[in-house]
Amino acid sequence: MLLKIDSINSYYGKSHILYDVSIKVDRGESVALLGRNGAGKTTTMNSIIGLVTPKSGSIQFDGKELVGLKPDQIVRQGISLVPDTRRIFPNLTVLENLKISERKSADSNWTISDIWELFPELLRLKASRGRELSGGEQQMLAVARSLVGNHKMLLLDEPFEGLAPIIVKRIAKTLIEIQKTGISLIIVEQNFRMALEIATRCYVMNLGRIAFDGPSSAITENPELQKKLLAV
Amino acid sequence: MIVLSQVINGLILGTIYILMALGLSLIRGTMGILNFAHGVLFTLGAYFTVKVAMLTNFWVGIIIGPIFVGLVGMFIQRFFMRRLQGKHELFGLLLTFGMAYIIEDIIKIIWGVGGQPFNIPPSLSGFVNLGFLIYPTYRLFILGVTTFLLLALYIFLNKTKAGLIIKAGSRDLTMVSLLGIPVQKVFTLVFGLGTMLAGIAGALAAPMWGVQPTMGNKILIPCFVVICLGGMGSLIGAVVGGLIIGVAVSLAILIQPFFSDLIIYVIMATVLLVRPRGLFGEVGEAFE
Amino acid sequence: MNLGTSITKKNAAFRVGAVIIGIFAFIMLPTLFKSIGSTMFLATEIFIFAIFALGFNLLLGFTGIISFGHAAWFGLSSYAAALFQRHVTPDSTLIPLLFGILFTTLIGALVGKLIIKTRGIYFAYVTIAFSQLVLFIIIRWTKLTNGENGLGGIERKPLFKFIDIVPEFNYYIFVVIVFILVFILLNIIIKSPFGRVLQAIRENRTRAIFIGYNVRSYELTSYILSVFFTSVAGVLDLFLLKYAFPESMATTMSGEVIIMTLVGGMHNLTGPVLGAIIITFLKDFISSFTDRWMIFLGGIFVLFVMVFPEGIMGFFGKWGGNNPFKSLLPKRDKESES
Amino acid sequence: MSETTPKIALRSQNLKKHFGAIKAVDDVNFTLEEGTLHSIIGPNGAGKTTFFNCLTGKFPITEGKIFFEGKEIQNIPTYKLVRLGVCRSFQILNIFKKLTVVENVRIAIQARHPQRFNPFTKIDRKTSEEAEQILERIGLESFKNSVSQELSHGDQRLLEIGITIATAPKVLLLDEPAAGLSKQELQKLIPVINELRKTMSIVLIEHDIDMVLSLSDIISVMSFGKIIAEGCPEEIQNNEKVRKAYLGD
Amino acid sequence: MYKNRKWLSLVVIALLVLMMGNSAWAQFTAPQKVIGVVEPRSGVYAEIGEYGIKGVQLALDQYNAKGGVLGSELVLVAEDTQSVVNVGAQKARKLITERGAVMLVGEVSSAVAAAMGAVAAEFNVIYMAAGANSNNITNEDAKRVMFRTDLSNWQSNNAMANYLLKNYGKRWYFLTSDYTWGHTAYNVAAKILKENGGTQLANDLVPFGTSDYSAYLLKIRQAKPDVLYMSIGGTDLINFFKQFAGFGLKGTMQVSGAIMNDSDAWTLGPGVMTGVWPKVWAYNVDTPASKAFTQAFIAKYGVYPENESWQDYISTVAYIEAVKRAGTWNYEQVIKQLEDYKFDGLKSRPVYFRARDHQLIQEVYIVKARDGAWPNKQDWGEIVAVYPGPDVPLDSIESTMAENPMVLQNKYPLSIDKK
Repeated sequence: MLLKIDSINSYYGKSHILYDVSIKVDRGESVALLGRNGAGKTTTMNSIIGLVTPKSGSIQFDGKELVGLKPDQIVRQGISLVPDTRRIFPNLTVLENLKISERKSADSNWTISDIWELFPELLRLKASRGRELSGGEQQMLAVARSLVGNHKMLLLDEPFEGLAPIIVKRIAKTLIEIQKTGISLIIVEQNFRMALEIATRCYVMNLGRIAFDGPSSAITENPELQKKLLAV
Repeated sequence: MIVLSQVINGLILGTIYILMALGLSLIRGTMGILNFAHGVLFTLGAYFTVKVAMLTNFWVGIIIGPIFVGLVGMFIQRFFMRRLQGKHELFGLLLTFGMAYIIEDIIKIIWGVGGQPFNIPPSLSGFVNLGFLIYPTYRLFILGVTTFLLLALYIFLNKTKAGLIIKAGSRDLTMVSLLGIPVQKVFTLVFGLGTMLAGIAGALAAPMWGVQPTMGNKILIPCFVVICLGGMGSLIGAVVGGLIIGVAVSLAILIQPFFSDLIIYVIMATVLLVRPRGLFGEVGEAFE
Repeated sequence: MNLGTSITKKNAAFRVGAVIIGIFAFIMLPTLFKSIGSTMFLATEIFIFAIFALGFNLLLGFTGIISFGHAAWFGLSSYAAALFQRHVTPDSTLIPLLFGILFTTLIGALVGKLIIKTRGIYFAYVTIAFSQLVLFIIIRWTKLTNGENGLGGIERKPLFKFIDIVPEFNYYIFVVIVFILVFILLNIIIKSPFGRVLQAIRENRTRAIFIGYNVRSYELTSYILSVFFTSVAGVLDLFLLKYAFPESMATTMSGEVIIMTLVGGMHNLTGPVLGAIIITFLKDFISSFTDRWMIFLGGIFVLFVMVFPEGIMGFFGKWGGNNPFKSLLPKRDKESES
Repeated sequence: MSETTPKIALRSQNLKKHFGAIKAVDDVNFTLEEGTLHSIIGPNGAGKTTFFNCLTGKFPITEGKIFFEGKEIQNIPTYKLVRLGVCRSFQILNIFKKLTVVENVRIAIQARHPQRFNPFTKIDRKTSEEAEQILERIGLESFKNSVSQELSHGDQRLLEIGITIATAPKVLLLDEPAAGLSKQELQKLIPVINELRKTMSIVLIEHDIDMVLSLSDIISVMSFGKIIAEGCPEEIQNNEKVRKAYLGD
Repeated sequence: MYKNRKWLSLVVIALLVLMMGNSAWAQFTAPQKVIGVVEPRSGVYAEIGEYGIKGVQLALDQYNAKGGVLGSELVLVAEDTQSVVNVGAQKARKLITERGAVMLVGEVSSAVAAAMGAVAAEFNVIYMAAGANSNNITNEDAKRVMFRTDLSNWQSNNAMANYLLKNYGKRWYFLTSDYTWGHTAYNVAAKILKENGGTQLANDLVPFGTSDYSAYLLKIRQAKPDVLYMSIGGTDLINFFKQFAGFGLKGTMQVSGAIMNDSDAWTLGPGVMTGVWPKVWAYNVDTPASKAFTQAFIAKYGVYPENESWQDYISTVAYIEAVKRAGTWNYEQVIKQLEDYKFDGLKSRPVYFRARDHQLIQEVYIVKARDGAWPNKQDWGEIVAVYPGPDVPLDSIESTMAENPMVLQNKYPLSIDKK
């Protein structure tokens, strides 16, 4: 077991957002976290990465307790978040954006030249500043930036939001490749079809609680369940 | 000839401004704090240098003095400024204003309200014949030291990972921490670096200006002018702004001294009215 | 319904009570000050700075614009009034007073028009530049202004035949009355549709443009109003001190007014007043005890940042129901329409 | 579309906007007929939002002309455009977060008020009533006294539109109003838009292709700063170029 | 939140305690006679201010040891003027109205002194302006209650210019601080130079607060004057001299000027300090009274007195002696006793306050900076001359009626005269 979230309760100010959320992810597994807007998906991500500190419950990553650590300490344990707004540094070039997050570890071995192979369009834009990239290019760079950190697990928050369908397919393909190299993924999405193509297992959240968990196929093959859980 | 030597004077006056302005700009760019204690840290740099030099010699003083100032800066950041996160920018002003008061009085308590004699060391006094011009050695020394520091700073900011972190942090701090980088430690270092630059300026100025508890009070505002003129958060801007201000003041003294302290504000107002972001300023006001 | 009206009545009674207590407090304050070894002069100066801080805060707290050079207008108005009394109407106080305000507001409007297009921290810096320009013109124009030495020999004469502001206490009451008028006027302004737009600009400038406001002219008007109130404070200070001096327009003075506003709290009217009282009083009080007053005052600033991050009024605001000042606070969000 | 020439609400002629070497908007001729809902779709970075910014005067344009009801408007400042009747919503939420819901709308209505600039008046009853009417139209009347940053994401989106319509626009530019909305929230938004199109001409930028197809009278497709196709929903769906550049099938 | 409340109550309690302590103290001091010392204790002049306060304290101790004055014990209350006009005015007012000060003494800045003079006049309290040397104190800002102990600009520059003409060359280069004080100093010296057929090479106006003097130094270096005459003060003068030395100009010309505060000389230090300067008093003035004062001062404080100590001391003594002669604390009587009364000012000839403008008419010492190490920091120079000479009237170096037409008796007649 790589990540084990055990009934955490999180708050934004006074409002209770997460109620006893428990999630488990195995080494090398990719998991989708689905749900409507406001269901608590992003808060779950933020609780893992330390931007929100759960009031109760525990989060164990590779046997180490994460609750109470600061974001940078958590990231150094081997988890990386690809945020929904991508947060590319606009004043750094593509190369600099990668260099700043480059990190060696025993877990995997991604180098910047691997990135050029994975996303040839980034090589072409190597010297362009972050602010000059299009949305799709930014998303690729955001994923690439997490990869060169050589983490055990990537958290992807809405990786397909606002992207043209053609780019969505391109990114999805890459994510599947990444997972094959042994990195675990958690994908948070509203676009559940695409997320379930990548993930083997999924959790569906509703009103801050886990409403369903099971294999991806359980949802893709069951329109009733889709309607009930995701209000499609 | 006198015009030329006056231009060189201006450049040297400018270098002191540049060192101060860079520190201010670096701190504002990364942490969003306008450091009103920068002037008193300049004073502190001069005092540390004088005191260390008294115990040892000039060279040790001028190296150790600014490092002490950097340590003081790191202490302030570590124990006070960290509390400011997420608050209105003006609270930084309140804090640094208070710090300026405290440090000035601490200087008075430790070293007295009077001035400290401190002179140019024999090895740097006298003149150098440049062929077309005879010029005081110490001033050329300042020019050399500042040029070296500027190059070093340029390389640090653009070629090292620490530099990249500073630049990235000026735009998106949370993301920097999400890359596993301890942001607060970076802040402490940046504040230390910025204050050390003020300390260096103070150390270099100590043999030229009277070393008194209030010596730094007048230099802060011209330095604001420099970073504003050059454009907030631009290294090149601070350098060009400092040189423009230095040369303008020097030439005004030559032509019509009456205008020498007005001119920098006239220049600044004109530039900002034509180019509201300063000469090299970019949208977002961060450090690059 | 019943409950509602009784609360309103209670509130009204409380307000009347507060006003009476307030008037009593204003009259008693100098006596209180004297009993702790301070002067009516200081009490008067406190209210002058309160007017200054209120005027400044219209810009900072309600429009969201930072000016680092407001002292220029404070000082300029005292010089304008002083020179007018010296050279034009040596027997009057009222006319120089009005001239000082008018002249400064006019100059402020011209400068404002010129600089209002710069944004954010750049605006703050440009205001420094202009305040320094005003300062240096005053210092350098020695023939007219007596330069660094300042202008002495100003006399406070009765305003009209029947309003005598010459005795210290009368002048104190006069300043307090002006202060109350300014407070009421500002209260009207911030509650008017105009004032609401200023606050909307503070919250989201772009949006204000995109719903059809000429934001710049609102900002400019706010600036001019702010200069107006500042110049009122400036001329009052002149006739208190009977001396115009260059430090009154120095950046330290601009810094002090910012600090007063921050210490008190900047999103309401009571804050800057409290800040002015606290800072002006403490400065005088501490420096009577020790030469090293700066370390104490600086320490208080630092303590404020640590303990009261939203200023004193922000701190009291948090106490909710038990807040004794609550009914005096402008009810920005709840007042709406009733 | 009848035989009589339809009235044109908003038109751009050879509009260009360059950022240095990047041609964000390249020679765009765009015509909005009165009373229609005209959508613009296209991949990210195609220049849609920049085009909006040009239309509303947020950026000075590089070249070209913009007409509103036959008048050239490219040099008119934004706030005057709004008063003429061209108003936009934003992609990123752009409301007055610390003001109450009703104040958000009221301030927008007040922009049309002749007494708006007088610092010494009170807020009049009529403006407040009008504000409440608008809140009813967008279905937020029950939240009128809440501070707007406490609203849910979807309700904030609705408030954003409420502010926009409070300025009484003739032409409404909506920039991704559905971004980040759940299906449920979308169900609240679509009737509001359908209601609005009765009284004003609308330009809509949107990624939710189903929504675009169901709502639009005309769709333009932008790619690399140019309009590459224009037509009714069916035509666009079947257009080969569009499928390749955008839908990616 | 509870933590915050605790803080708040602590602050409130602390303030209350301070207030109570303060008012109790004020009551305690009420029956005594308070001498109010207004000196800068922060800001650039703080060091001078401290020496001034020491001088007053010494005078009061001496009188208290002899049983007080007219039966009252004298108490010193000092306030920090910060050398800022409105602060000074407030402190002066506070000393008079709340502490009941019968007399004020001190202040280095002329602007602040003038403002405090106006306050003193409002309350009819005598103010001894010790340390302010601008002409406005005895000219346009003169008050019937204000007496100036420091050298006037006329005295110092008259003496200095005459000395320089007699001992050094006639090609002078002027460097003048561009405000009223600097201009007056220049006018006095330049007039004497002109009258004696000297050449003025240049008069460079330096803005107040200039930090970089290289432009002037390069010009001066080219002009090679016999005398460089500087009407610059304070921090500006310090910066000038450090750069003067840095440019290697020290020793190439005779340097002199209108003023050199001791504290400025100390900041420069023995290596840099140079030139001849006018001085109101120095502890090595060789008269028995001067020596006695110096010894008493050293005995009490362990340091040598500075000339602000002398000014504040002699001002206090002059006032108290006048009170004793008048037999009353009434200000009108005391003013009458102070005017034109000759007394021992610890100088070689008796001094007096001129009745028409209340300037102390006195000798000026010309001091030459020592080349080598200083015996102690108060002794940075040796007295090389005294002006005016023994056979010349004492007021010959002070302003004439034409230069300063002030006649206080006409402008501010005493109320008893009016009746």
